[in-house]
Amino acid sequence: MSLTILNAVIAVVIAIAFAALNAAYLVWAERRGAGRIQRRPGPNVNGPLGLLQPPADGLKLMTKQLIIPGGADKALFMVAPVLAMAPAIMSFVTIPFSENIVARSMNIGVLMIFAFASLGAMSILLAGWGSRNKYGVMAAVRAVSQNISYEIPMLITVITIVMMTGTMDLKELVAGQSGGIWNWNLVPSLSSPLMPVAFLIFFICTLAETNRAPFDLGEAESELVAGFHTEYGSMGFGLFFMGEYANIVIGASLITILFLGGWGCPLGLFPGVWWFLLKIYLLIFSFIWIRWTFPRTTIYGLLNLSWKILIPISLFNLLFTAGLLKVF
Amino acid sequence: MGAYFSEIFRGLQSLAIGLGITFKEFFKPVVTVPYPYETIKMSERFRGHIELIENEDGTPKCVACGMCQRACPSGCISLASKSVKYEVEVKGEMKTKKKKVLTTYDLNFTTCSLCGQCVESCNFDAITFSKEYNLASDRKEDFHFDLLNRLEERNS
Amino acid sequence: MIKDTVLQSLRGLFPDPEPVVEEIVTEAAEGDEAEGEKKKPAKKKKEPRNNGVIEHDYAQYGYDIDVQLDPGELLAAVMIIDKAGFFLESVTGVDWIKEEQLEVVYDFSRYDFDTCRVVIRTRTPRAKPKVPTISKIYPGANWHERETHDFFGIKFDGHPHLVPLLLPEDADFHPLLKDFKP
Amino acid sequence: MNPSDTTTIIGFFTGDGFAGYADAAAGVVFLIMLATTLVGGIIACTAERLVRAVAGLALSFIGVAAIYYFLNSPFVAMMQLLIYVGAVCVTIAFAIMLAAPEDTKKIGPSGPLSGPLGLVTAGLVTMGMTGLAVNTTFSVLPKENMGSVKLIGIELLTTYSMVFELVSIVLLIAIIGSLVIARHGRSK
Amino acid sequence: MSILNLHNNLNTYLILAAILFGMGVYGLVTRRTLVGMLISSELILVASSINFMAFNRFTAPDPTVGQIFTLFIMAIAAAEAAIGLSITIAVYRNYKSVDTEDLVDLKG
Amino acid sequence: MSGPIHIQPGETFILNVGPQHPATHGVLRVKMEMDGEYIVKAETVLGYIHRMHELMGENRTYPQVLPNLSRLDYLGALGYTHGHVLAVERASGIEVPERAEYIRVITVELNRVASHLFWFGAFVMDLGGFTPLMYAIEDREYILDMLEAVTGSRLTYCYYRFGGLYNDIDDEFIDRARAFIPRMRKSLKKYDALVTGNIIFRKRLEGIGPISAEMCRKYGATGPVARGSGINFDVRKNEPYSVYPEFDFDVPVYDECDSLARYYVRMEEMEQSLRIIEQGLDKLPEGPIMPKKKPKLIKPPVGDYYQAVETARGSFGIRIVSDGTKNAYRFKLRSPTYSNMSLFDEACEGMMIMDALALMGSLDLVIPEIDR
Repeated sequence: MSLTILNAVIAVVIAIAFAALNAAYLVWAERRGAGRIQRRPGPNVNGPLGLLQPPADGLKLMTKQLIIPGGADKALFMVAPVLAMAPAIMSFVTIPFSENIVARSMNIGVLMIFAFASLGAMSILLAGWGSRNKYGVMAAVRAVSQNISYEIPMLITVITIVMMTGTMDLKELVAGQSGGIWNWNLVPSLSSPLMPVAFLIFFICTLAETNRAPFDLGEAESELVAGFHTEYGSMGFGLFFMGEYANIVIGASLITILFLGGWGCPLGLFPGVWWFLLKIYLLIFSFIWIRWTFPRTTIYGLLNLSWKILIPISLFNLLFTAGLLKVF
Repeated sequence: MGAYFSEIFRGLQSLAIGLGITFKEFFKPVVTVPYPYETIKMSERFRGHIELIENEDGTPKCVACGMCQRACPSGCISLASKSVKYEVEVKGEMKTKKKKVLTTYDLNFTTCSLCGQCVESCNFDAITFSKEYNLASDRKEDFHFDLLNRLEERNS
Repeated sequence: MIKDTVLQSLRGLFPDPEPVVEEIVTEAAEGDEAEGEKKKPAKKKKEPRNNGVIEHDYAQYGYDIDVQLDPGELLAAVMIIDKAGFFLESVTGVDWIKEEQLEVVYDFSRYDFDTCRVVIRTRTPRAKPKVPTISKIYPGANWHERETHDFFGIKFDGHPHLVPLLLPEDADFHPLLKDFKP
Repeated sequence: MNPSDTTTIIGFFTGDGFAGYADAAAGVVFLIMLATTLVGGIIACTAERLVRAVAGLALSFIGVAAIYYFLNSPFVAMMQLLIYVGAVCVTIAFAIMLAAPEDTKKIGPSGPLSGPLGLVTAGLVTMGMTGLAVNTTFSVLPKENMGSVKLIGIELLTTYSMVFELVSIVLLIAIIGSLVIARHGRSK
Repeated sequence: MSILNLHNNLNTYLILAAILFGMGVYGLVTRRTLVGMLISSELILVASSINFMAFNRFTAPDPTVGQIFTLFIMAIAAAEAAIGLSITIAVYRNYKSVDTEDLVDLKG
Repeated sequence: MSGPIHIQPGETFILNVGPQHPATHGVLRVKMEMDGEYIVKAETVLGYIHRMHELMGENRTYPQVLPNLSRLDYLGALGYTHGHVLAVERASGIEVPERAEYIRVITVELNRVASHLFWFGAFVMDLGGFTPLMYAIEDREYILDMLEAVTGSRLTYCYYRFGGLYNDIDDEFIDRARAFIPRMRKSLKKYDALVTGNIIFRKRLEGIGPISAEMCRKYGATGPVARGSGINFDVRKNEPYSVYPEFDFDVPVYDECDSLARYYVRMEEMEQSLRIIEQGLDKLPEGPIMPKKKPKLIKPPVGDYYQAVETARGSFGIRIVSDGTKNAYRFKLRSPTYSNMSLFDEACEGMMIMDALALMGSLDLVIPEIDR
């Protein structure tokens, strides 16, 4: 018990480093990817391929003055970015990158990730409200209603998988999918023929939960300026940014673990951390790709999608799978 | 019910088409010019700010008639001249003639709207457009061009 | 032809017996054209134009019907225009400083292919310019009238929100008046 | 004295190497979380601005979740985060935004006496309960109860299945009821 | 007993719960707004949950009963929050205030 | 999703969209009274870049005003200059050589395509899609390069002169324009697949921001806004000017009245413009680009002249009241977006802010042109 807490502390430190590094270079990847899609080079001046751009940006953000708006609630204004970043880092603790590389393997790993992810809504609310900005408040309300309504189909889908595999331990989830692509949860099996649909639902929900385009209503820059972080500059903004990208990595990891066999090789050979990283970065690339292709949805379109399409289908999937599991 | 699913299906299909297009574009070469490292050549007719044209002997062609000054909508050209006497040989005998010589030709580029009416109004083809476009400064004074000076600098 | 029907009903606005109006009108129009051709300096013609309806040559002026009337008859004329299905193109003013008058010009046009441009003018004394608003009939006139008020200081009676639109909120000058000194 | 209290402050220095340090670290984390809970609670019940009170409540709940973790029940700890922080606190903050937009109005105590009165009441209750807790001898089991998700699941669906169903009905009614109440007076 | 070993002591949890309960009572007495009272009542609920959890770990023969009770409390608390807040919003719509002293329609 | 909503008093708040806001594409301010996400009332505040072009028109000689006209609408500048030169030519009776008119039409239509392209990109960006803007700009750059090679400028062309043109087009321009047409058609297909077919895009525009034909008439909306409301009105067809009667082109009209209809109208207009350019290049006559005899000083005879042209944004009218001197006595600019924007206040009532901004985007605003 006690040992694990010390472990966890060390793991948190590593997770912070990993999250920060990931955030920095995902921004770079995002900008390069967007550039390629839009037929421009993207950042390419600082260092080879612009690889020194993220540290430069980070340095700039850190050295800038933190401006707190006059009417803002100072305490909440300062707390919100931390609250955005901290849960994301905590979630890293339980993600197994390979059989051995995991900070704290828990038997309820899935639940833990969702528990910490649910704190994100609180940080958005506090940021929007604390900065005393109408755009911020509107964006916060939007983002929270979005987060809450997409948590439902996401959890239902996870329950389907948990029901199938009988475990909430992320490591066991991956272990159950080892041995080649045909063992992945993504592939429909006799007892779960709707798995690709579940994957699609989970993927869409991940996009929505991480506030990524086309569901980035919380920071809809063309109508709400910058949404809940309108008033944030310097490292406050930096933390939100890092939190967002850390959430993306967590989302991609979760998809990989739940559906794509984790660190397993598609061919069943040499499983390892590289496969895991390859899968999550491919997923992240697809996030970037989607972001730069589609326009943004409306708030009611978003809620309609969740309540009228995703939740019924995922519920049906749950019942259907439960029935089939009983039969087979 | 059928409509419900067909709408979902068609929606997903349209999204996939969009993704396909951006994916194809992903592998096409970039079309932008990395500006400060590479510049493009301006076209023949590019209208930059104006420059004086010189004669063969290096003096400006301008006769200081002031047409450009009058044509300018924003009044950004100001020129001054003095008259000098000079001798020409007409039918064997030397005659003294007066002629205006340009002493200053100032272009206040801060108010210039680059319409090109000055060049058009010039009957002596004495001014032309420069092809310069890398003009940037944080001081207003940098855009008060003394064209006569620039002409000399160009010649030297 | 919509032009004829509109012409008919607009002429009905003027109480004078028609031939008289016609006479004055053609005179004025001819005078205009004659002067244009001869390029006479416009010295003599400083009398305010008489009220009435002029039929213009579209190719030369760009509009077909030119109506001048008193501010009092404006609403009646605009209602005729509205009934005939015209849309409001613009409202603007002209400062006739020599005649001590301000003119408000309303442009109307049609959406269909029965082309007919109607210009309605009304004059008001420069000292106390006041014209009824047509924003009740054409809500689009709201902005145009505010703009005209900005530039010329013409008061539009009954306008719901006559505050500066293009000029600063506290502007008390009217830049398009000919005696405006910045 | 609690029998399970085997490691003493001296044990921290003389303890068997790394494990001792680890225990100490766990203790420090526990203290931090205790402080978080209490500070959050104080903010929650005294802050003048309601949003701050909710933030304090969330902070307190995070601390409580950590305490549940120390009580060998990570499952309940996660549920605490998921339900209390992720749902209840967010809902309350949401409602504050909807119902009390003029947040600048500070909310003081309801009367001149209510502050001291509240303090006295709360103090008495706390004192009483603390005294009760300290002075009662509990028959502490020698074995720690380890929280097991599987066991909870089995219990929920066997022994407590009736309660489980009732709770779900209560939740359903709560959802419908709150929808009905909140939509009242609004045609859209 | 070491200060670093508090987490292995039942009394720590009971006292913590008592303090949280006291805070909840204090808030309930002093708060003027419905939302504030709701927040305080959540504190009280969580205090009782801590007690359940603590007894579950240290004294109960059944390793799950306390946890299950806590889970039920959570569910009830969530329901209570939802209902309470919808009432708050309804009250706000009618009275334009959530101050308990303004809601005095029945007070002669 | 808009509909009648009962507003509780005291529940609304004022939201200032602009003067600096990503959706206003310039310094426009809309004071919105909001009930949550719904707009209860909107009031547009203009004048942040008002430059009094009309007074400048009175203080400058006719040729000197030419550069001003390009600065009204920097995206479709040639259309506005076209209006001005046509008005002055009408007033002073200057004949224009046929070649010059053809070149004017070709360049105006190119400019219209460029303007619509930029609108397309900016509109999709308003809806949150960033990439189509870049593709649109790529095509637009091609047009701008072409026009720059001819006119010497990229945005504020100042290319037309009274009676003709500043300079003639060359074979290179013609080749490039010919190459542009198939390229643009291909691009339009790409946009169709990438944007028009996209379900998110359609869901955001279908039925959003309805503007009835009657409302258009009352507010004097013209251009694609009117044509998206089922009004078959295009100055090029209704009051033909220049050499437009020589061309065979259609006016796209959609009856849906929503933002998607306005989008379709503009997208189809690009195709029609390409047709006009194609025909213009085929028919382009030889000859001078300036009339043989042209008055040295332009002094239109006394009178009141009006000229309407169809710019990229609608019917642009210019009224010149001449007193026979070299300056105009009154120089009135009737800008299309001014009328189009004036209906926004009424149209956006009861809409959600996202939809209202989509509606605003579909009006194709260029703020300098509203403010003049």
